[in-house]
Amino acid sequence: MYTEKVMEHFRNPRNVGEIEDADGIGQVGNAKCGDIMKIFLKIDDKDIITDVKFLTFGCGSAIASSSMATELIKGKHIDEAVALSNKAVIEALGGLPKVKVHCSVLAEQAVKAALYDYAQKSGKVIAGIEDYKPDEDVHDYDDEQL
Amino acid sequence: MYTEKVMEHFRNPRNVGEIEDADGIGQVGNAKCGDIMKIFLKIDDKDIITDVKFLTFGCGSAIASSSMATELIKGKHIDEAVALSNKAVIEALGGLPKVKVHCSVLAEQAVKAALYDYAQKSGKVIAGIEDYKPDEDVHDYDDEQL
Amino acid sequence: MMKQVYLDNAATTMVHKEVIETMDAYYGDLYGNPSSIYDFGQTAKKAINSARETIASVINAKADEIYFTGGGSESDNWAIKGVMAANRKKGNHIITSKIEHHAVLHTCEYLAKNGYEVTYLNVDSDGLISLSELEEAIRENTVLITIMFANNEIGTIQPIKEIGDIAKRHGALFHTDAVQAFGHVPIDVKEMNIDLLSSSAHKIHGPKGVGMLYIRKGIKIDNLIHGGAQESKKRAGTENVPGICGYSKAAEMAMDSMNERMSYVSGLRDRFLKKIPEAIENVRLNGHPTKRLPGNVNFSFEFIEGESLLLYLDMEGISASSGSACTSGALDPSHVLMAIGLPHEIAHGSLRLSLSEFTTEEDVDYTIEKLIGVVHRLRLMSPLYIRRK
Amino acid sequence: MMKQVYLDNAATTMVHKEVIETMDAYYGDLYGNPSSIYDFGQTAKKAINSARETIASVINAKADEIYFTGGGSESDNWAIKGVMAANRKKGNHIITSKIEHHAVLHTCEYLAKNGYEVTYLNVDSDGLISLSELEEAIRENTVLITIMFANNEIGTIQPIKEIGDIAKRHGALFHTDAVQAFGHVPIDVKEMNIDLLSSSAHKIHGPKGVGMLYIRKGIKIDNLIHGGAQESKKRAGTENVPGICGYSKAAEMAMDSMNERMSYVSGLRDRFLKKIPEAIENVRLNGHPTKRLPGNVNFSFEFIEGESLLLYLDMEGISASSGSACTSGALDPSHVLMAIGLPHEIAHGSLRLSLSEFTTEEDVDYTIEKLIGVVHRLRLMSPLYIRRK
Ligand SMILES: Cc1ncc(COP(=O)(O)O)c(C=O)c1O
Ligand SMILES: Cc1ncc(COP(=O)(O)O)c(C=O)c1O
Repeated sequence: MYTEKVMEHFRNPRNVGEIEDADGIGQVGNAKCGDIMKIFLKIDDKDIITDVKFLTFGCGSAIASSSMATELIKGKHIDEAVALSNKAVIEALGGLPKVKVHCSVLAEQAVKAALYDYAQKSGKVIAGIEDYKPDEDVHDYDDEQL
Repeated sequence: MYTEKVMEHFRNPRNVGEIEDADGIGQVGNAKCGDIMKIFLKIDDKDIITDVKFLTFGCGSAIASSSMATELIKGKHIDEAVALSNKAVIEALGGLPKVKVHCSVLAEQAVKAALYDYAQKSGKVIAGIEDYKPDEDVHDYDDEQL
Repeated sequence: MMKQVYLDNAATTMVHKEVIETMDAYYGDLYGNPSSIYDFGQTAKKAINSARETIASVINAKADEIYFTGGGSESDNWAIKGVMAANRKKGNHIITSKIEHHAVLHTCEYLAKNGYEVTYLNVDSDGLISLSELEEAIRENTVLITIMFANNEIGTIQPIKEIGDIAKRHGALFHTDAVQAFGHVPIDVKEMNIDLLSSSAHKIHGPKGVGMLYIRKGIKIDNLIHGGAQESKKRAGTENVPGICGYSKAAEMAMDSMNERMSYVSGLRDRFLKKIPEAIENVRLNGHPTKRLPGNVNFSFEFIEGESLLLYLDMEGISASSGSACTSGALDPSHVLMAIGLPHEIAHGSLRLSLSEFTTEEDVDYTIEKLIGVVHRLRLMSPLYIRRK
Repeated sequence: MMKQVYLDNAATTMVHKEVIETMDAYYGDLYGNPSSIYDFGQTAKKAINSARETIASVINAKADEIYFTGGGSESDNWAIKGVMAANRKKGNHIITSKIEHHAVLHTCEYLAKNGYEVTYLNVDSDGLISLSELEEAIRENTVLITIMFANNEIGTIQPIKEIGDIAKRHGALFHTDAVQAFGHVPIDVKEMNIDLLSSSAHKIHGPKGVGMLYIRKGIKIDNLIHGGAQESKKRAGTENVPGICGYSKAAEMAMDSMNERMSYVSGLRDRFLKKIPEAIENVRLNGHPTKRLPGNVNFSFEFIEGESLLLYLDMEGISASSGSACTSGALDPSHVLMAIGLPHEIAHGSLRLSLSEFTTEEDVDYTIEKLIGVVHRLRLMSPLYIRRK
C-alpha cells in the first residue's frame, strides 16, 4: 500500500514533539475526520526556520507526511517554506495512494498555518500566504477512487 | 444415479430382439419424447407366456425397465402379466431416480399393449385390461422433481 | 524470524491442513463435473451431497434446504433480493438493523432505490437491537426481517430466537446473516425460527469463495444466478466441488470441536477484556460485555487513530483490524461504531482483535505488551493527548 | 486398470498441477485477506492484481477492466442484469440468440417476465446467427446484444467482430459469453468491439467457482452482488485469492500454449470428424464444419438415444456428454440441437466429445473403436433401426 519511504518515515518519524516557545504554531484538520496536524516553528531573525516539530493524530500517511514536511522546511527560509506544496511532499515520499493524498495537503496546510501564525505574531508579510485561509477544510476525497 | 440392479440389466439386458411369429406385439412411446418400447409375446394355449422379447429406443433406465419387465412376465399366465405394475418393475430394479419413473410406466404399458394386441387377435377377454387405451401418452414427468 | 500473531480471524482464517488435503483430492483426480452421468461425475455429485448433509447438520437443517453459493455476500444478496422479488404480492417492506454487514446494508439500499421500503433498526450502546422497536416496525407489507446473528466488528450476538418468534407471529420471513456465527456458536434454525441463513466457508478455516444459503423448505425465492439446473435449479453454475468439500470438512471440524473451542477461545478473549483496561488508560470496550462472539475483542483507544495503530502492530508481527475510516479509505469511521453511539474521534481509534483456536495465551500476552508500547508511542505523537496533559 | 479417456472438457477440465501448486500456496501460508492493510493482506492484494494483469492480457483488455466473479454463470447474469438495470433510461430491449447457454437464456427469460423485452435470434443449420437478422432486430430501445463467442454443445464460433461492429454502429452494448472460447481461441476485445465478456476458470484447467467479467471502461452497470468495497466496489465478497491465482496461472499457461495447442487439438478433432462418418452409417455432424472450437466434436447417431450411448461408453472408460433430454431429466432434447433444426429423435441421439491438450491420438482411435461397437449394439436393440432393415 505505502512506499518504502512512507513506511520509513512512519516507522521513524522525524521531529516529533512540541516547541515550548515556538514562534509560529499551526493546526489543521479535526478529530471527526480522523486527522489533526499541529506544527511548531522556531524562526531566527533572518527568517530561517531553525527548528520544527509536529504532533499528529492520523493514519500512517498523515504521520509520514508530517515527518517529511518538517524535514523539507527545516533550515529553510520562510519564503521557501511557504512554497512547500503537497506535491513536493508526495514526491519526497515516493508517492501516496490516491485516497491518502489529502494527508499531504494537510501537511502543506499545517506548514502554512504555522507560517501564518508567525506572520500574524511578528507582523511580517510573507509572500505566498495571502490566499491562505486558516479555517478551510482541506479534505479533497474523491469517492470514485476509493 | 442408477442402482446396481439397473446397471446390471442395462449392461446385460435380457430378452433383446424380436419374435417373428409373435402372438402379441405392443409398442408404446415415441421417438420425439426419446423412448419407444416394443414387446413381443409368445403365448401358449394355456395362456402362459412362453417367450418374450423387446426392442427399446431409450435411456439406460428404459432399457433396464424393458429387460426387467420381460423377465417378470416370462413363464407367467397372462392374468398375472396384465397385473404387472410399474411399481413392481421399480421394486425389482431396486429403485429408479424420480425423473426416470416414466420408464417403468412405459414398460408396464408396453406389456399391456402386447397383451391387448393378443386379446384382439385371439378374441380373448383379459381381466384387467379393460381400461387400457393403446394410444395414451404415458409420460408423467413431474417438473418439480427434475 | 519475528513472532507472527494473527488476530484477524473475523476477516478470514487460516485454512485447516485437513481441508487443503480434502480439496486437493477434488482438484486432482476427482475433477469430474457433478452434472455428468458418467461414474466420474457421479462421484463428485455424491461428494457434494454428503457435504450438504454435513453443513445442514451444523444448523439442524435438512440437506435439501442447503444451497451452495460463491460466499457470504452472494448468500446475503440472494436471500434479500430473491425473497423480495418472489413475494412482491405480499409487500415491499424490509426490516434490518443499522449494524448489518455491507452485504446486507448495501443490498437494502439498492432495493430502496428501486421501489422497496427499508426500516433500519437502531441498536443500543452494546449493539443490541430492541425487540419492541422491531415489533413496532412490522407492517402489513413487511415481507422480510434480516438481522445478523453476530456482528463482525463488535461481536455482539442478537436475541435470534426472540426475533424468530416475532417474525413468525407476524407472518414475516426471517433471514439472518450468520457468517460470523456459523461454526462458532450453536445455531438451530428450527428452534430459532430462522427461515434463511447465510454462511461463508472462509470464516471457519475453510476456503474463500464458497458459502451457502439455508432456505427453509417452502420459502418462495427468486434465483439470483439463473442458468443451469444445479442446486435443484435454484443456483446456477458448475459446482465448486473442491471448495464445497473443503467447506464441509471445515464445518465438520468446527462441529466436533465446538464446545471445547468456545470455552478455550472465549477464555483468551476474556483475558484481553480484563487486561487491556488494566494496562491502558482511556480505553472503551465496544460490543456487549458477555453476549459476544467467543473470539471477538474490540476496544477504542482515545487520542489515537486506528490505521497507525494497525501498522505499528504489523511491525511487531501482529495482524489486526480497525473500524477507522482511514483503513478503508472512507470518510466516516465504521457505521457499526457510529450506530453504537461512539463519537467520531473515538471510533477512529478502534482496534478489533479476532481470535481462533490457533491463538495461544502467549499470543495474547505478547499482543498486550506490544499494544501498551504502541498506544503510548502514538499518544506521545498526538496533539489530542498532549493538549490534554 | 481400464483405460480412461476423458472427452468432456467442455463440461470441466482437469486442473493443471501447476495451478494446484499455486493455489496451495495461497491456501497455506498466504491466507491473508486482500482488504487488510497489514503486510500479510497486502501480499494477497498484490497477487490478485497481478492475476488481473495476466487475465486482461489474454483478451487485450486493461487490468482495471477485469472483475473477478464466482464463475461463468455469475458473470453472464451480472453482465445482462447489471447493464439492463443501469441503462433503463435508454431502453429495455435485449437481443440474444436461441443457442445461448442457459446462464444467458434463463437470465433473459427472467428479465422478460419482469418488464424487459427480448429478441431471440435464429441460427442456421450450422449454428450461425444471421448478421442481417441481427441488424434488423435492433431498435431504438435496444440496450444490449448478448451473443456467445462459441457454443458449448456444437462448438460453432460466431462472427464476433462483425457483431461488435454492428453493435457499435447502432449504439448498443455487446456482451459475449466467451466461457468456451477464452484461452482456446484468440480474443481481442478492442479489435472485436466487445463491451463485456464472461469467462470461467474451470474450462481452461483452472479451478471451479472462479470466473471474471470484463467490463469496458465507462460502461454503466449495476452490481449483482452488493456489499464490501472489493473489485473497485463493483463485486462484493472476500476475494477467492487461491482461486483467482489458480485462474491466472491457468490463463498464463493457456496463452503460452495457444497456437501449438490449437493446431494439436484441432488435428485430433478433425481425425474424429473424418473417421466417425467413415466408420458408422447414419451419422450427422452437428455444428459448423470449420468455424468451430478446436476441441469440439458433436455427432448425432440415428436410431439410438444419447444417455444409453454415454453409459455404454462410460463402461469402456470414456467420459462424454449428450444433448439428449434423458441425461438432464428434461422433456426436450437440448435447445441448441432444436435450434439448428434437428428432429427430436435425431437430437436424442447426439454425442459431444470435447478434447483437450491431454487427449492423445490413441484416445481418439480407442474411442472410435468403442463407439462403433456401442452404436451397433444399441441399434440392434432399437425398434427404429430394426424396423428400418
Ligand atoms: C457457454 C457457457 N456459458 C456459461 C457457462 C457457465 O459457467 P460456470 O459453470 O462456470 O458457471 C458454461 C459452462 O458451464 C458455458 O459452457
Ligand atoms: C457478517 C458478515 N456478513 C457477510 C460477509 C461476507 O462474506 P464473504 O466475504 O464470504 O462474501 C462477512 C465477511 O466478510 C461478514 O463478516
